[in-house]
Amino acid sequence: MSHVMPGLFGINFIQTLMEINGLKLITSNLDVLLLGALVTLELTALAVAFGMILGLIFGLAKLSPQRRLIYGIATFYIDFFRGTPLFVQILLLYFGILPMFGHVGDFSAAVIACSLNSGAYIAEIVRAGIQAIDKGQMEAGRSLGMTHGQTMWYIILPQAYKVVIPPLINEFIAMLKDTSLVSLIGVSELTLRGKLLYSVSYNAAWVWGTVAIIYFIMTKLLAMLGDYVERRLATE
Amino acid sequence: MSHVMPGLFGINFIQTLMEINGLKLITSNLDVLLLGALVTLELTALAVAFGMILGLIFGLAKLSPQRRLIYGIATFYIDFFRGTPLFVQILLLYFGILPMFGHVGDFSAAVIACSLNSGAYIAEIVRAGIQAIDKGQMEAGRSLGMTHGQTMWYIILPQAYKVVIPPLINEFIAMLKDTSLVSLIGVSELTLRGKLLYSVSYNAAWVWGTVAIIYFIMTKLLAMLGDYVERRLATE
Amino acid sequence: MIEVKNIHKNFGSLEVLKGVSCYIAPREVVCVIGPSGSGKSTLLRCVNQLEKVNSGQILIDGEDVTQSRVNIDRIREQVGMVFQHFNLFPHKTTLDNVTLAPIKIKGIPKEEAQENARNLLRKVGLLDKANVYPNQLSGGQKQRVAIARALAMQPKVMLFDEPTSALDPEMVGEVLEVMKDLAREGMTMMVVTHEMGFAREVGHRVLFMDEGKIMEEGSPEQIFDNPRNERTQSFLSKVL
Amino acid sequence: MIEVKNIHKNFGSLEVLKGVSCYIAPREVVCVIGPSGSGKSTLLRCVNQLEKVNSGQILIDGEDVTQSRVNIDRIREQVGMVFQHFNLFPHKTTLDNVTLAPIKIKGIPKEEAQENARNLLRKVGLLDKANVYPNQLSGGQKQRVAIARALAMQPKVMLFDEPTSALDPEMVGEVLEVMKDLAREGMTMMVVTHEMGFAREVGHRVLFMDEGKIMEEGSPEQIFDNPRNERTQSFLSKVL
Amino acid sequence: ADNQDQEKVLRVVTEAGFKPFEFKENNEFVGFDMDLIRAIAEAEGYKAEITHMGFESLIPALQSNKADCAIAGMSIDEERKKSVDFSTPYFNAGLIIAVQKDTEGIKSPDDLKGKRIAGQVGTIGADACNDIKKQDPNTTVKIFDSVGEAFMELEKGGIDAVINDYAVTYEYISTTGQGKTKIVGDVFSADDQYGIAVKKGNKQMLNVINDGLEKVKASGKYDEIYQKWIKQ
Ligand SMILES: Nc1ncnc2c1ncn2[C@@H]1O[C@H](COP(=O)(O)OP(=O)(O)OP(=O)(O)O)[C@@H](O)[C@H]1O
Ligand SMILES: Nc1ncnc2c1ncn2[C@@H]1O[C@H](COP(=O)(O)OP(=O)(O)OP(=O)(O)O)[C@@H](O)[C@H]1O
Ligand SMILES: N[C@@H](CCC(=O)O)C(=O)O
Ligand SMILES: [Mg+2]
Ligand SMILES: [Mg+2]
Repeated sequence: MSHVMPGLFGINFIQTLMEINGLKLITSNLDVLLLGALVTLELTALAVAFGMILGLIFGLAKLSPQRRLIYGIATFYIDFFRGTPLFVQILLLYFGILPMFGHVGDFSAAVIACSLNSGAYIAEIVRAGIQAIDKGQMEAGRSLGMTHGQTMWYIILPQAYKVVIPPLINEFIAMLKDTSLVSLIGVSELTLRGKLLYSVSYNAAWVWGTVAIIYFIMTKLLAMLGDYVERRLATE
Repeated sequence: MSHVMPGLFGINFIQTLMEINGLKLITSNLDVLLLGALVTLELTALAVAFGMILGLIFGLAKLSPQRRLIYGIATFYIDFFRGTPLFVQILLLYFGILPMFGHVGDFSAAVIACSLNSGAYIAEIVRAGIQAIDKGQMEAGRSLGMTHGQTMWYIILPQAYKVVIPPLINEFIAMLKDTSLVSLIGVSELTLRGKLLYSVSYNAAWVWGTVAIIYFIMTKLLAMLGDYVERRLATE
Repeated sequence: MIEVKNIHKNFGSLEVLKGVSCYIAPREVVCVIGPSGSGKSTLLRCVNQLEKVNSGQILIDGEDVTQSRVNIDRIREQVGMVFQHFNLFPHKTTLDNVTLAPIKIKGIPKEEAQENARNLLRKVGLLDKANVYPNQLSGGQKQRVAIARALAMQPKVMLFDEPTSALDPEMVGEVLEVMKDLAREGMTMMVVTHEMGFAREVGHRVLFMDEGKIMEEGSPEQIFDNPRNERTQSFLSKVL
Repeated sequence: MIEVKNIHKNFGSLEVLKGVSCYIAPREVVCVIGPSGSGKSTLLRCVNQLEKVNSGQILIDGEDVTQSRVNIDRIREQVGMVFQHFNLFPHKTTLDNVTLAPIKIKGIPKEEAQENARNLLRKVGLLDKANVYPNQLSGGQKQRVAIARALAMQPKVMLFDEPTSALDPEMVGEVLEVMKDLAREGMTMMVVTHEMGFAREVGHRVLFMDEGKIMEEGSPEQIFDNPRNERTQSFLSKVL
Repeated sequence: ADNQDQEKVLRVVTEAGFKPFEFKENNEFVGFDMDLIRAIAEAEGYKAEITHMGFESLIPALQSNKADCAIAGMSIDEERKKSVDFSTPYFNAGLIIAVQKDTEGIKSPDDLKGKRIAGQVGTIGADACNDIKKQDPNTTVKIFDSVGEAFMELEKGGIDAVINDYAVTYEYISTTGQGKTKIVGDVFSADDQYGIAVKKGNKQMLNVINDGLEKVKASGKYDEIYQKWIKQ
């Protein structure tokens, strides 16, 4: 590979692409990367699953400003995790906070950090989803004599879930990408595996290109799943 | 500081917080971190500014599916940059792609990567903003004899900008956090300065805690600005 | 039955009800008319406490519902409400719309609730739509289901807030027909409406509201044929 | 003036217009009535090409507007349209709503356009609202501005799509009054409406549409007093 | 950093988490390597401009012309020589094992089989970890961006040992790591030497560096720097 003529894009580009070493590098390490992609998916799924629980709790809390303490805690939680980079959250949690509670493994720590982060975003999704339901629904429920809680449970939430699912899938996609940051604490997911491959091959175009394509395929498939679900929900 | 009793959260926590070294570390390096925060802001502002140009172009392109080629390019651009981690985009661009075009400095590369990323998100914001305007507006414009372009320019865009500004501010906040990733290519912004401070002090709680707080303040101020603008727009 | 005593209601700095008093006797049908924004909906919503009043009293069967220790959910069971935009539960079938509250609140067994619901649906002429979702119903059908839903709680009084004004003209008749039946059966009703024909035919008494006050009240004949207040006159001249 | 020849229009697999033909002579006022979903709006929207027809011809002043080489923007200048929901431009004042198209399309100097606009606003009785934004207008006022806006392009024909059905009953009159004036001045008009009184008083001819076809047409007296088609009869019996 | 030379600029990349060789203090790059490269630059009439990058990105930065040379306590190693050229060695190094203070029974790399061990991405320490894992697949290897994170992981008990360059680990256990961690066993791969890397085939730059290094050694500046930073 030659970088003597950096200006000559075409030639360099073709040389880079044709480069047999790059191709070999990828084919002989694709299994390693794909296993990393599985770890990425697993981590994402866990984070979003726990995030949904957190999001439901804190999203509902954000809807009752009269309960000062709960509302305040929810506001702080949501604002903090939406207001700081996940990058920093992971390092702070893993090296700064979690050690105070004793030893927590890297994967568990990654799940905790990502869940907390995801929960904050999902809380906003839940809140917006509930608010998107016509106020008339709550009024109709209340006017029949149902309590706030009954109306929420039987009337609002069953409708809100349809509103919530599309942004939830977006959050899933966002989280899938964001898990790339747990490579910082040594979780062996796709990005860390890419980095390790890169650190021996120094072949940025091939390694990061391949990693990008794998992420792209995963997010594209998820987006397609999301579109399908959205269509199903729309026709229901 | 003692890590002998990892389970005793309270004691450790207080010890960590009281630790005079940590406080000293931060006070004597706060200026360095704050200057990094300025770099973060500058980078974010540039990225979102260029991103808005890209976003307007590609957002409009996404609204004309009849123009196959333009639509296809816009779709690919948006999907790729929204579908892969910025982490990977930065490394791929900086070490893989940009070198083919000759030398690009780290800050410029960071601006390019973040702008491209931001542009993809803003394109979706622009598209959604335009679609949020009542179809009747386009029909009214067309029925008066205005062309599609005239109606877009005089009628739709002046209304869409109000719809677009709140998510645009969110994108600004998201980008502010995401610029933490350009620490990977050596741009000396807040996160990199935190990382390097950390690598001599090994004091995760203090360093990352402080960095998180600085980010939090910046995003909070931006969010307040956003709320203010939103209120202004609403009463206008 | 219902006694409203000098209620005031503000939204922020906007005073929407400026001392409204009225009563509704058992088996009476009271129609409320008046220009847009005069506070008709707000009055109705105060009666079943969807809005809290700022001052004044509202007695339902002698109980002051504005007192906060009153269990308002139990009160609302006895006051049915029908909204302009129907507010059917879109994720439930017609039958489930009608049975939901009786089952969940009164704890009536499902079979019994469904039996009752079928009777009510038969009454509003929609028994054949029992297993259909609201989005498959026309506006008029939706509103008839909404009436059945409110009746399922066996309320002592029914409130209607412009029940026909979101309907295509063809469908207004069928809803008014159901309401007339109800009135004939002796239901106590408070009806905000723009349908002057209905008010004249069915109403025992008509209240004219403007700017947060009841400006005039009387029998339909008196209000429509001999309005005394000049606001009433100008309003009626535009509408009739 | 306008000649519609056997047009068909599908939305996907749904055939909405199933061969509609009609004409409108210069200075004629044609009212279109019919149940919801019968294709009235679609017919109007095809005339000024907001919808493309699948087959058939539409001649305006002899020119076939369905031919794609026709410059449709120039045609639309000559066909004014008034929508049910007004579609005023909310970010522009009343005056700017009216002057925008003449200035941008016809290149009329701003002062001249404003002068014309003021005359039109005077005509619809809203000169005092020239510098007000649409959200400060009532529904009836909005619709009158929308009419002025369409007239500002000096169209040869005006299309109205249920111009009063989104209005509070008090405001229907003022809009119909403006339309009556227009008709009296000899404007060619095609009006989809549920206001049978207006159709009877102002319309020269009434078309009754159902299921994508014109089922019956004739003078107002003939249609309203002696409908021959049984669909027309049943429709009118519900509405009148 | 972009503007081409009025004064000749030597674009240097490093991974500044490697005290005492390179780290940041008061927003300045300091340490043995930093003083050395500045001295070399000065001797050759250049001004050194230093930027930081992940260790795994240093060689790509040279290959993609983002820097003229890399100095980062980088060991001269056969694998790397395929991608870059190294200056004459400037420092004798070697790997060492660090463990928690109370850990017993670890004396050599062989004792690490089956244990949880860590190193920094792209370094020969990480290679050593991977070699151990190859011998015993039960070994858990964790790789961090910077060695500091590996030390933190050791402190909080997430791993049993860190394999890293002696001088750096020594610096750590005798400062922040004191009382919590310790060094065990002997230095291994003791023939290890640091070199300054340039893009492969960049003879001109390699000559500049080697020439400068010689001058700095001859002038006594090298010893001065050595005394200043390296404790024994
Ligand atoms: N939740 C609310 N917050 C603030 N203002 C409100 C609210 N609800 C009603 N209003 C205002 O109170 C006034 C009276 O409203 P209300 O709906 O009772 O009038 P109405 O007589 O029912 O009119 P309409 O015939 O249009 O339904 C209006 O000015 C309205 O804008
Ligand atoms: N853009 C569209 N896409 C799909 N279907 C449409 C569209 N516009 C109208 N339709 C359908 O075409 C049919 C006729 O609609 P149209 O609006 O012309 O009826 P209408 O006679 O004007 O009714 P209304 O009195 O309710 O306005 C309806 O079934 C409607 O759902
Ligand atoms: N000397 C080691 C480590 C260098 C470093 O971490 O900076 C290597 O070259 O692999
Ligand atoms: Mg009302
Ligand atoms: Mg229509």
